[in-house]
Amino acid sequence: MDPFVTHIVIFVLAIFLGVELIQKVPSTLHTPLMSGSNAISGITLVGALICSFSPTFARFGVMLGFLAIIFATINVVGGYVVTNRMLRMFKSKGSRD
Amino acid sequence: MDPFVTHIVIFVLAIFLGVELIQKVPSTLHTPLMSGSNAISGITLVGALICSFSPTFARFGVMLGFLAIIFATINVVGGYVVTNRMLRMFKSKGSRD
Amino acid sequence: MLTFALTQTDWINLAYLLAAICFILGLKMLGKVKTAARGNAVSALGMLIAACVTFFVLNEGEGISLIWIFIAILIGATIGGWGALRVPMTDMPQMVGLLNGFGGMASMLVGIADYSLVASGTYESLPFNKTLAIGLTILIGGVTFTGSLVAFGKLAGLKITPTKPVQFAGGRALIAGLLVAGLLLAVLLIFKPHWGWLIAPMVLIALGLGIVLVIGIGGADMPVVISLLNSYSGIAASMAGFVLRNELLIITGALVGASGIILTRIMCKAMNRSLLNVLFGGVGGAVAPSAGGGAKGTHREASVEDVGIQLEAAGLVIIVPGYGMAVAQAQHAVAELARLLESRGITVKYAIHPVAGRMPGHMNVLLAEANVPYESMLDLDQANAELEQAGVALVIGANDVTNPAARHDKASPIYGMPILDVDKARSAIVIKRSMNTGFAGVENELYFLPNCAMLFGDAKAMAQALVTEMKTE
Amino acid sequence: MLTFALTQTDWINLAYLLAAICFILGLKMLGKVKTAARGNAVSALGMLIAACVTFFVLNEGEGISLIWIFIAILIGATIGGWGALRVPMTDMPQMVGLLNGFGGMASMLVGIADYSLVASGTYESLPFNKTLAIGLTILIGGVTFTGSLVAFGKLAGLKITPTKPVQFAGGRALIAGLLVAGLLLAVLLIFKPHWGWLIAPMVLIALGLGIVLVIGIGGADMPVVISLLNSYSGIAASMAGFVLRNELLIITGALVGASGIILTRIMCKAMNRSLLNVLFGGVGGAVAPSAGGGAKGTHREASVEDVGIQLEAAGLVIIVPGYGMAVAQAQHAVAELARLLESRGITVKYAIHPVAGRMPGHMNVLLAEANVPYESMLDLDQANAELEQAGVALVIGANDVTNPAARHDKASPIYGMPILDVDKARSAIVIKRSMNTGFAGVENELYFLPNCAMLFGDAKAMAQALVTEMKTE
Ligand SMILES: NC(=O)c1ccc[n+]([C@@H]2O[C@H](COP(=O)([O-])OP(=O)(O)OC[C@H]3O[C@@H](n4cnc5c(N)ncnc54)[C@H](OP(=O)(O)O)[C@@H]3O)[C@@H](O)[C@H]2O)c1
Ligand SMILES: NC(=O)c1ccc[n+]([C@@H]2O[C@H](COP(=O)([O-])OP(=O)(O)OC[C@H]3O[C@@H](n4cnc5c(N)ncnc54)[C@H](OP(=O)(O)O)[C@@H]3O)[C@@H](O)[C@H]2O)c1
Repeated sequence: MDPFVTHIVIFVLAIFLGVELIQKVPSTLHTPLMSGSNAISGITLVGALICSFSPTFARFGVMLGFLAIIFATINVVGGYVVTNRMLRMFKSKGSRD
Repeated sequence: MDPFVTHIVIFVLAIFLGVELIQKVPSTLHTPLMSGSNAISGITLVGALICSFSPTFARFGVMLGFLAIIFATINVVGGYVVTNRMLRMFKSKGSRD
Repeated sequence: MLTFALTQTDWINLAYLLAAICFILGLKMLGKVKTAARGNAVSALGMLIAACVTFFVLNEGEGISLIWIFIAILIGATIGGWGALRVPMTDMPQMVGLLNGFGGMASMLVGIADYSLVASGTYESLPFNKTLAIGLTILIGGVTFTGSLVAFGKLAGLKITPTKPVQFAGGRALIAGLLVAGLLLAVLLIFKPHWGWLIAPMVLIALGLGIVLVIGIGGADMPVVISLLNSYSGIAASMAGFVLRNELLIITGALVGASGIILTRIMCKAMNRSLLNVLFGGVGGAVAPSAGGGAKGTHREASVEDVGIQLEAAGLVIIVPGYGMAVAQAQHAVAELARLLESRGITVKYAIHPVAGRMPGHMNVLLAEANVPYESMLDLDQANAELEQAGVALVIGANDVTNPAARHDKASPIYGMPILDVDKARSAIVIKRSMNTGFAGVENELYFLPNCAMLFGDAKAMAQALVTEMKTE
Repeated sequence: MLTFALTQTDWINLAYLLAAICFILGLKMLGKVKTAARGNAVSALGMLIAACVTFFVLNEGEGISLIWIFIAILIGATIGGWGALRVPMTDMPQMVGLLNGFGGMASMLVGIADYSLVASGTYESLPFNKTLAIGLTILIGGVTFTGSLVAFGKLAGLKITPTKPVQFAGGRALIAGLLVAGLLLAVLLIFKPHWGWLIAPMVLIALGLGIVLVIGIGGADMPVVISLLNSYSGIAASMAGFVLRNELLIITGALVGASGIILTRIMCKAMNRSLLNVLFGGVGGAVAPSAGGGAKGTHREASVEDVGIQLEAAGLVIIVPGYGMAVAQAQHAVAELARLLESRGITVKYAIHPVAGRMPGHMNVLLAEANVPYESMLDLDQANAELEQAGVALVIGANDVTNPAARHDKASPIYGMPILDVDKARSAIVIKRSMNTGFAGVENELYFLPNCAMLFGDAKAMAQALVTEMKTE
């Protein structure tokens, strides 16, 4: 059975969830949140990995997968480090409530 | 392929969504909300319908399905009507913001 | 060439998705006053879509004929619709409890039916996740059914279900035992899917568990219990979805299950209780008349004439209704009194405590029934801001929600609950039948304050007496 | 007998679910100050799980060897990590833009790679949903890539990407044309899945579209644009999930896509703009020096000594930082000035407008870098409550966020934006280089008020001059 419709269901649920998750964010956090969720969108790394190791061997496709891994990893690693640096700034000083 | 794990995924997403949907409900709405979501849980009516019309004919199972339809329909129809009656009370008078 | 392959099943599933979206939007809208009525309609639309679409699934099967299905739906719709239209507003909580029980029963039956439908001798190959789901559907559905029935009975005042918490030696052990036994049977069914005889004891245990779980809880806590059981019935429907491999049931059941738990928590918080305390605290119910007020001081009694005079002299009267007004069905008489006062230029407002009465929104529903305009109902914060300016705070059948001990007496069981500051009004008048305590079973310090006077009697009778008194003046 | 059948794929999918849960919790936690740092860690954990688990999928394939994969990861991690550690705090927005572009590029490559991997002559049987997903992945990924690069260039001040909105005749028609052409090609691919040559023009159109979409938007609006493109890159990842039939990608991409749109809307609201106005309004950028202040009245200039004396006489000084402070990198000098004042018994607080600077939280990040304690940063409401008591409001490189016209001048482009009421302080001192306008390109009424004085010069130089002045006194 083609799981397409089930995947649509999953997609719709995740969209609704994404909309509900983010509400009333203090403006201080806008940029870290943007950067943090940008890191998450680097999940496409998983797709790049799968492509690079596809059972059907095709030189061109695998090379693209290889490139995709590099780009996605930059996004993931850079994204998390940058976000962490920003958030550490707020954290290191004083108390917060 | 057994869709079990996919169904678990769907279940988890819906749980998270359910948690996020309900937040800061004014106490006036507690009872209508309870009753309205009770009506929604009558969705088991769909399950009852499917059972009653299962391709495998088994007298006992189908009779149970028949009973299940009755119970579920009471829940669904009663639930929506009751909720609607409660909400109409608030609605009919004055303005609200 | 183009494999534009959406099968009929695909289309049905897309329609189911549409129904699920209706439920999501409906639930969200039900949480806001402005959109609640529309939200209920959206969710009902989803249910309609879901039911209609299912008939397309059916044309492949050959179970009982469509005629019988329609008859079943007709029976259910008639009973449900008739009951829902006939029930008085004040009986809403038990009605919701009853309906919820039926939903749980339906899920349980679906679980059993599906098991018995695999009768073609293929039990042995039942995958573990299907037997697991069948077991959970039966257990949760059964608990929901009897639990809701007991809650219904307690609220409706049936003899066999005393409103008092019925607690007996070994009660908790019994609960634990039943729970463990039920789960064991469910696990056994996974390993021995062909042992059909396991179903019967599983059903009995679930039904028994529902009874013992709820019978030990006080009648006044039933709204919270019903909310919790509502969450259970959602989970039961979700499990039935796992049994039938139906995504709509899984999603919708999970939505109700999760949002129900959140609502339950919100309701507990409003009463300043924990869910555990509600479930196992054995609090509340028809509290036995306590020793009276002597212990704390003396109270002052007022006559109907006294009260009439005081009301007429007040610029602002704030009415504080409580459970007693509901019991006495006094809302219409109270509203009439208010209109009479207003016609004499006195401002009248109502202070609605979130947990006054026995269900959330109880007072709002009653007063709305008596045509009290929405604008004159103050919530807790608004009321406390205005109470200090009030000439008279007229407490009608409310007790715990006005007890100043909640503010300062750490030993009091209601310590920490936000209350209506009736004691800060110029004078307070309390209408109730005696010095008996309310739901929490504690003395009310208010009654012994110098600015408080008691008017003893049934809430409805007293409100009517005040109306007559003012008219004849 | 017991078909306890969880395949390896099932376990992998359960692990993927765990990763998705980490992302959900992480996103939620990132929205609250208290939990934001932990939220980022939770989400990083999810990514680690996802990546590790994927290697189990791989042992079935026979693509490029694991070694090459590890090399690719190493290259990416080195570049990403090195860049992220090296970039100065003030360049964060462009860094995020760049990273986001890479994510979009990766998704686009995944789409192309998957298409070219079906090279075994089975194109004809590609189901429509797969070709559809491939087309959308390429289009959205491509737009994200070049759009983010242009945004990066504008923020980094690269020559080829002028910060001014570059608008030309037929610009919108070009956008519409490219969009339609791209979608047509995607539809064509559905019907002719074996027409591999369609991919190349699709890629080119997507890349072109990204450029023309963003080049017409002013440099100062880039944070909003990046937030929007971040949402796009989520959708692109989700589409790649449809291509690969991977639930984790679908879920995670959709989460980012949806939350990104919400965040974008929140950011637009804080600037009192609509998203459409940001995308097509052509507002902002390096605003050409306007006619100067003559039109509105005369301003008063102050010397460093004047200002020093005023500051020392004030009981409470509120510093209002803006974009100019960021440009001049004056935060350390400002913080030093504040500490100096505090050592003389003067209370110093910072009033942070939500859209001061060029990215949300810009000022918070800069001041935190200069070790300003979190407690002395006031948000808009707190600041406006305290500004009336302030002896001196010291505006450093801020302009629009202090313009009283936003409160009353309906003709002003910033009308309706909540502002810091600097004009209500006893006296206001503004440090900037000239009478030039700020981001919105409008005159600031504040400068012509009698209680306002200008101190012209670079923000950093002036802050240092004030420090020297006060030390030498
Ligand atoms: N709203 C909810 O969702 C909910 C749910 C569960 C529990 N509760 C609890 O219920 C309590 C509600 O507080 P409350 O102040 O509304 O009620 P209460 O504290 O229970 O007091 C009600 C009072 O009404 C009097 N009364 C009873 N019948 C009457 C009649 N016919 N005429 C006149 N008076 C009559 C009783 O005194 P006499 O016997 O002297 O007449 C009693 O003291 C709180 O403790 C709350 O936590 C609320
Ligand atoms: N925060 C965000 O997310 C965001 C995003 C997009 C747009 N915006 C917009 O950006 C604006 C932000 O307001 P703002 O008050 O912070 O900034 P602004 O209105 O743009 O004004 C900045 C001022 O700083 C001065 N300046 C520039 N370089 C300087 C230097 N080296 N030393 C001293 N002064 C210098 C400039 O005047 P001189 O040239 O005379 O020195 C200019 O008037 C708002 O309109 C907002 O809507 C914000």
